This record gives sequence, C-alpha cells and structure tokens, in this order.
Amino acid sequence: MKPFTRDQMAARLAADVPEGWCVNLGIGIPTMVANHVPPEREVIFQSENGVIGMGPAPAKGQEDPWLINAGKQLITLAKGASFVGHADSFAMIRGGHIDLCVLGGFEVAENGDLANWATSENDTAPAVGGAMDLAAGAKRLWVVMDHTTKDGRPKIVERCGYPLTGLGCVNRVYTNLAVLDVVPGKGFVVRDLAPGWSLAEVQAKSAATLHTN
Amino acid sequence: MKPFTRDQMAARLAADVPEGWCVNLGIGIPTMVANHVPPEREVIFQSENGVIGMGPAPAKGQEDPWLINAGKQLITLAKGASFVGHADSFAMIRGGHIDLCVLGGFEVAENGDLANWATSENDTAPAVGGAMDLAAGAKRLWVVMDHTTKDGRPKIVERCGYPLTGLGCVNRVYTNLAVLDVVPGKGFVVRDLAPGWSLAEVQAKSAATLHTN
Amino acid sequence: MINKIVATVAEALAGVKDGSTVLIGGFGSVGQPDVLIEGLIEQGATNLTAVLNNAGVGRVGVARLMELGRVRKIICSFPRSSDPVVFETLYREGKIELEIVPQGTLAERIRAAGAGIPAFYTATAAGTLLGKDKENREFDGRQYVMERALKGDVALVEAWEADRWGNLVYRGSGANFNPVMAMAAELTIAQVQHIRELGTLHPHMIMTPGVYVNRVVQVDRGGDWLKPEGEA
Amino acid sequence: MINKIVATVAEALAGVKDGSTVLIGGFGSVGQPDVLIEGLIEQGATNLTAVLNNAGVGRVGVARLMELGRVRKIICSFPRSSDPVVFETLYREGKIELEIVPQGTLAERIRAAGAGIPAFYTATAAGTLLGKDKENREFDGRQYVMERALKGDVALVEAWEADRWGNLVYRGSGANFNPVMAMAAELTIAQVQHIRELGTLHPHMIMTPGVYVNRVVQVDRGGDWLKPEGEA
Repeated sequence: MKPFTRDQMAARLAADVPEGWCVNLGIGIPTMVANHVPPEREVIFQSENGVIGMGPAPAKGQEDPWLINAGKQLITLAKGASFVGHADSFAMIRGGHIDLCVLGGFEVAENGDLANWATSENDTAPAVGGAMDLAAGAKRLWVVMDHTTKDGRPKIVERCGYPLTGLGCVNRVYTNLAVLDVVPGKGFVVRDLAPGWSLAEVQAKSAATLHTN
Repeated sequence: MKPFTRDQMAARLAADVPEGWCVNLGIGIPTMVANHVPPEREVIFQSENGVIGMGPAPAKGQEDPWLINAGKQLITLAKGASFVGHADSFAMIRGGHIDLCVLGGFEVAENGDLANWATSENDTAPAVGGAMDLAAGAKRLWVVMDHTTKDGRPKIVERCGYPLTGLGCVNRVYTNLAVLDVVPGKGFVVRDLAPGWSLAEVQAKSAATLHTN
Repeated sequence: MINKIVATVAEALAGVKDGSTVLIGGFGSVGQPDVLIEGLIEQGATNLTAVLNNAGVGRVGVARLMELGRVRKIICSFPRSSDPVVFETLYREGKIELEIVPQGTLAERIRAAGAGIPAFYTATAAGTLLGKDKENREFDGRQYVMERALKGDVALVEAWEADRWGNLVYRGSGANFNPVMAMAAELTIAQVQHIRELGTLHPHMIMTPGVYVNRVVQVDRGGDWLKPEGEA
Repeated sequence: MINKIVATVAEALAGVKDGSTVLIGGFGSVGQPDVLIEGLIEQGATNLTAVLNNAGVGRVGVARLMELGRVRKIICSFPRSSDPVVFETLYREGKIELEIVPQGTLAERIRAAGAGIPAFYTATAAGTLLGKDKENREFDGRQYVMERALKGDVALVEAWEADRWGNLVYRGSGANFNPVMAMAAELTIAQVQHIRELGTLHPHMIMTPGVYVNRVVQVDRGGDWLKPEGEA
C-alpha cells in the first residue's frame, strides 16, 4: 500500500531503458535514473551543456570542477565521452537524436501535453531552461513525478491547466502509483501499478480516465 | 603599355591586404594572391572546406594528401591553423567574419553586382560552388579579372548581362588595366591605372563610366 | 555492449533501399567515403538521390554509380570537376535531374535537417537565379531567401578514427561535409582508417559523437592515406 | 604580427559602450568569464542588455552588475539559480526587463547571428506561452515558431588556452555557450587560463578559431581551476 519512493520510481523507469539508448535526464528524480542502470548495460547519458557520455558521480576527493551536468552537479566522464558546445548539444536534442528524455512534471494530460515549467500565466520569471527544447525534440519523453500534488490534487489530467511545456510530447508517465502509457487517440493506458494498489484506487487519484489496454 | 600579367594583378591586390585580415581566395588568379603577401605580414587564409590558416604550397615530397584547399590543391598549414566542418566554415563566411574575399569575375557592374558563375540562364549545369555564399557573406569582396574578354568585350559594365552571383557585393576590381573602387551611388572610381595606360584608353575598354574621385 | 563496428562493407551497406536520398561526404578526394561508394555500387540500390558537393570525377565512384543509371537526381554545388564526363553526358541526354545549391546553403540545409530546423533564411542567392523560385523575405532592410532542411535516408561518411560507440575523429581537411551529413540521415555509415579502443579518443577531438553514427567499417585505403598525421 | 593578447582586464574591456548587448558565456560556474564580469563592473558601462543562461547567483558577478543598476534587460533561459535574490528583487520591483528564451533556442539564436542567418524555425515553444507572440508556421504538418538571430555588441567568454591569434581551446564542459557567443558579437573578449605559443594548440582542438576573437587576457582563477586536465 505504500507508494513508490523517489528512488523506486527512478529504478522502475531505469528498468525500461535498453542498452544503447542516448538518454537525457532532467533535474530531480530523473537524474536518479542513472544510478539504477546497471553498469554492464551501456546507456549514453547526454547533458544539455554539451557532455555526451556521463559516468557516475565522482568519488569524494576526485571531483573535477570543469565537469558538471545540466543540474550543475559535478560528474565524471564515461569511456567514449565527448564534448560539444551548446548549439551543437541542442542540435542533437532538437534534431531527434536523443532516444529518451526524462523530465519531471506538474501535470501530464491524456493528449500527451506536458506542463512542467510555470504555475500560472503570470508566474514571475518562470524558468524554462531546456525543457521546451527537450519536449519538442527528444524521440521519446517519459515523465517521472508523484501521482498527485502534496495536497492531493491529481497531476494526471484530461487537459493541463498550467502553461504548457510541449504539446502531445509525453509517451509515458512513471508516478509513485503507476506506470501509464500515453496512447495517441486513446489517452492513458495502465502498464503497471505500484504493489498493493488497485486500478480503482489509482483512478480515484487521477483526473483523467485510465484505460487498461 | 603592356597590361598587367596575372601574377602582377595578384601582386597589386596583395599589396592592399593589411596584416591581420582573414582572407578567402577563389580559384585561379585569386589563389595567386597568397604568394605575394610577404611572410612577415600575417594574413589568415581561410578555405571553404574548413581550413583556417593556410600556409604556402608544400615543397615537393612534403605533400600531405589530407590537406587541400577549396581549389583541391595540396596545401600546408600555417602556425595557428585550425579546422572546422563545412557548416561552421560557411557560418564564418555567411556571418561576415571573412575580412576579404577575392573572386574572379565574368562581369562587374557599377552598382556592385557580380556575375561569375553562369554564362546564360540556360547554361547546362552551371557550377556555383561557394561563390554566392562568399559574395553575400564576406565583409569585402574584391574581384580580380581581365578588363575585357579574350575577344575584347568589356567586363566592366553598367549592368551585368550574365546571371548574377550577388547583388551590390563588389567593393573593388583589380583588372589587368586598372584598379577600380565600386562606390555606392556613384559607380566605378579609378584608384590606379596600369603603367603607361591613360584613363581614356581604359575607359574605351569599359562599358561603364570610370570616375576619377 | 554498444558495438557499431561491422566486419564488412557489404554489412555496412545492408538494407539501403531503392529511392533513398544518400548524403555523400568529402570535398575533393579528402574525407570521401570511396570504399562505401564502391560498396553501394555492389549493393544495388537504385533510383537514388545523391547529395554531395561535386557530381563525380572520371568513371569511378559516384560517376560510376551514375553511369550505371542508379542515380535519379543529384543535389550539389559544383557539378564540374576535373573530369565530369559521365554527369555531363547524362545531363545533356536528360537522364539525370540536377539541383544546384550554393555550397554554404547546401551545408546549412543539411545541418538544419540534423538540428531539427525545418527552414531558415539566408542572403546567399537572394536576387539571383537560384533564389528566384524560393520564398523571398526582408529582414532589417536586406533580402533573404528561405531554404528548407535537406535530410538523408542514408549518409556515407569518412573519418580517420572511430571507436565502438561510433565516435569519429577527422583528419586534416577531412571533416568538411561529413559531420553535418552524419547528423542528417536516418542511417549513418562511416568508413574509417583506424578503430580505437573506447576511451582512447580525446573527448575534445571527437567531432562527430557516436550518437549520430549507426555503423562503422574499417577500410584500408592504402598508400599515402595511411601515413600518421603530420608526416608528409 | 597578429597579437590579440592584452595585458590587463581593463584593457580587455576598454570601449564597451552604454546600451550594449553583452553576451556572457558559461553554464553554471564552468566556462564563466568571471574575471571579465568583474572587469565590466569596474569599467562602468550601463544600460546593458545581458544575454546569458541564468540570471546571476548571490551578490557577485552578474548579480552584482544588476544590483548596481547597470542591467536594463536580461535575456536568459533560467532566471532561477541557487540564490537569485538580486534578480528576483529587481524583477518584482519592475526595475529589470526579462526575456525568457528556451535554452536551445537561445543557443541557436546566438549561433544564427554568428552564422549570418536572420531567422529560423523551431518546434520548441510551439503551442506554448513562449511561442504565442511569434510567427507560427506549419511545415510538413508540424507547427513551428520563427525565431530571430540574437546578436551581441560584446561577448565575454572563457577558455582554457589561447594563442596570440585568439584561437581558443575549451576544457571539460567549459565550451557550452562560449563558442556561439564568440561568433555572434562585434567585440569578443576572452579570459583564459593559459597562453600558448602559436602553433602549439592542436588544429582539431581549437573550437573557436581566432577569427572570432578580438582580445584575449590571461587570468589566474586559482585553486582547483588551475589543475591540469584529467587531474581531479
């Protein structure tokens, strides 16, 4: 009956990432995904600031101040890593060369719309970063987020209420209660439920219909 | 009374290239300009195929088959040379970072129009190469060409008859008879005449008015 | 384990379909994927659109592919060469279609395809024959033409070194069209002189990250091409 | 002899005019021209438009420049940071103008300025608040927005090594916005850790050819920043 923890959500998502994909991970839970991909399964982690092939976090005392990711955390390089500038990095993103992007979300709608950057049209200085480029450009976009807000409001919705990051861009959502595919023309389709949760219970915490295939 | 030779035309132009300029030289007489810039005057020669900082032609036996210029001639690198790909090379050209481009010409008009790539609208498979990019993009365009065609037809004209390479792009013309500035709103202004040639004689071989300041 | 290295040229070219748009790297003889072009001749795909800077030299390589009637259309900046006999004959006889694109516009159209940019504006060709059938538009008082992205089904590229991730390091002036073409095709195939252990290529020397490359095949072009860099 | 190296930070920043658009490289603390930003504070130019990824951290650097009232407008993708107090205060009080640009669009708009491309189309921001006041256009059934080139009067960039031609070699993830910003300004000023003899930088390691650089000043950022590459 316990929802997935943040770490469990990241692990659940990581299990679905096949070898060979080039993956961009957003800030927060998405970044934790890398820790759950076993080292023998080669996945290429790309960062917007021009790092292609990030390794694990550096050991204490082994930090290189010249190596950071898009979240400004210190990183290491994997064997085979390369560097490009920002324009080339986003050319890679915009051009559809990233197999998977994982982002956090405020809301995901059944038409695949994502809202994850601003909480109102009058947000003072909302920070978009690279989210819109990733949403528009990545081959696949998976969102990892809690199923509801802290005060229980559903984040799985029919239509987003918050300003959009991208239109029809989300392919799958990993929440602390379920894994949902976003199927064009149909909406949310349940792939998986957190252990001990029933469809009815998860549906009750959602503001859009959850289909079962 | 002898017109400038090709080599003299190149030398005359080279004398006007100051230290520090980044210069792109077209095929033919323009390429010869490099031979006339004294080695102590540092000029950076750029080639469309992504070489920035070409040195003199290689000595016999010292050729490197991986180093060619846009004319497909074997080259050497100057100290300080760098390489970029074609998109970045033409970004440099199109973006106005080339101080001077030197091209050959079929016709130059008093409004600065240049024709140098096709001899009729129905030319079978005319070859434009990088001429239009250079004409549109370089900070300055100097044309070096004979004053007339082999059969005596003027190449200095009021309006080009051949298909254009670029509009209003030529700043100066070095011919075998004269050096002419192209002054916006005015037309051709004589800077120099070949030794022994009078203005009247050169005017007679031109199809546009030659002004004297 | 990621391993993009294939054993043979035939494997590298497997599956190229009739009707494909094929981007072919190189400028002059440098950076030209000559072994892959021979492989494409063997492979048999036809009705191709070839995108490259020139239109072939003599009767080998791309010229041979054209002579065999396998190229429907060529998109290039400079259909002349030291010996353009095949192209000129086919063109005169109306047996091949030609699209002339200014060299910088060609490179940028290919980059745009790789970078997810469907169209851009350039002053190149504005007011000329090559700009007249295109959308013209003024920005800040200057005329520009709109150019569309140019995408390939296949890209054939050449590099000096590669590793099993498909990372490519170019040599001398050998990059030229190769990096943008590698970005802009569904299937990018690289011929390289040397395969290196993963992690031994310098991260700042890799001009084409392996993300853009699908298959790598090592070839021996022999002769001068194999001398170490810097040795003439 | 070409020599773009200047002796002092003051010399490097001489002549920056009031009202300038200043492109400022760096992503996080890496590749950030911190010494040049301090120099700009000293230099005194005001009424600036600052183009950079963030909107300043704490009360130093760009944040300090803003706090001094010298920045009229900021163009960035991410006005939040670990400590955005200065920007947020000024913004709330209506004392600074903000233009939010998606990060990739920001990089591409700057590249476009450097590459002579006045405008291009991207799917980024199509159908969102950031795309709604822009020209929208469909290509092949997908919606795109038109974005304009973003040019600087001045670019402040950081690199690891330079030579007297102004060639720049970056380190680690230090390239980021620096190469495109170097291309896109009338006056490009670089702070570097090391000056090298001309001809000793590897031609394929030079990511920014000196053609794009006007002035180079060597600085000592000290501490960890000076350890040789690869040594943690």
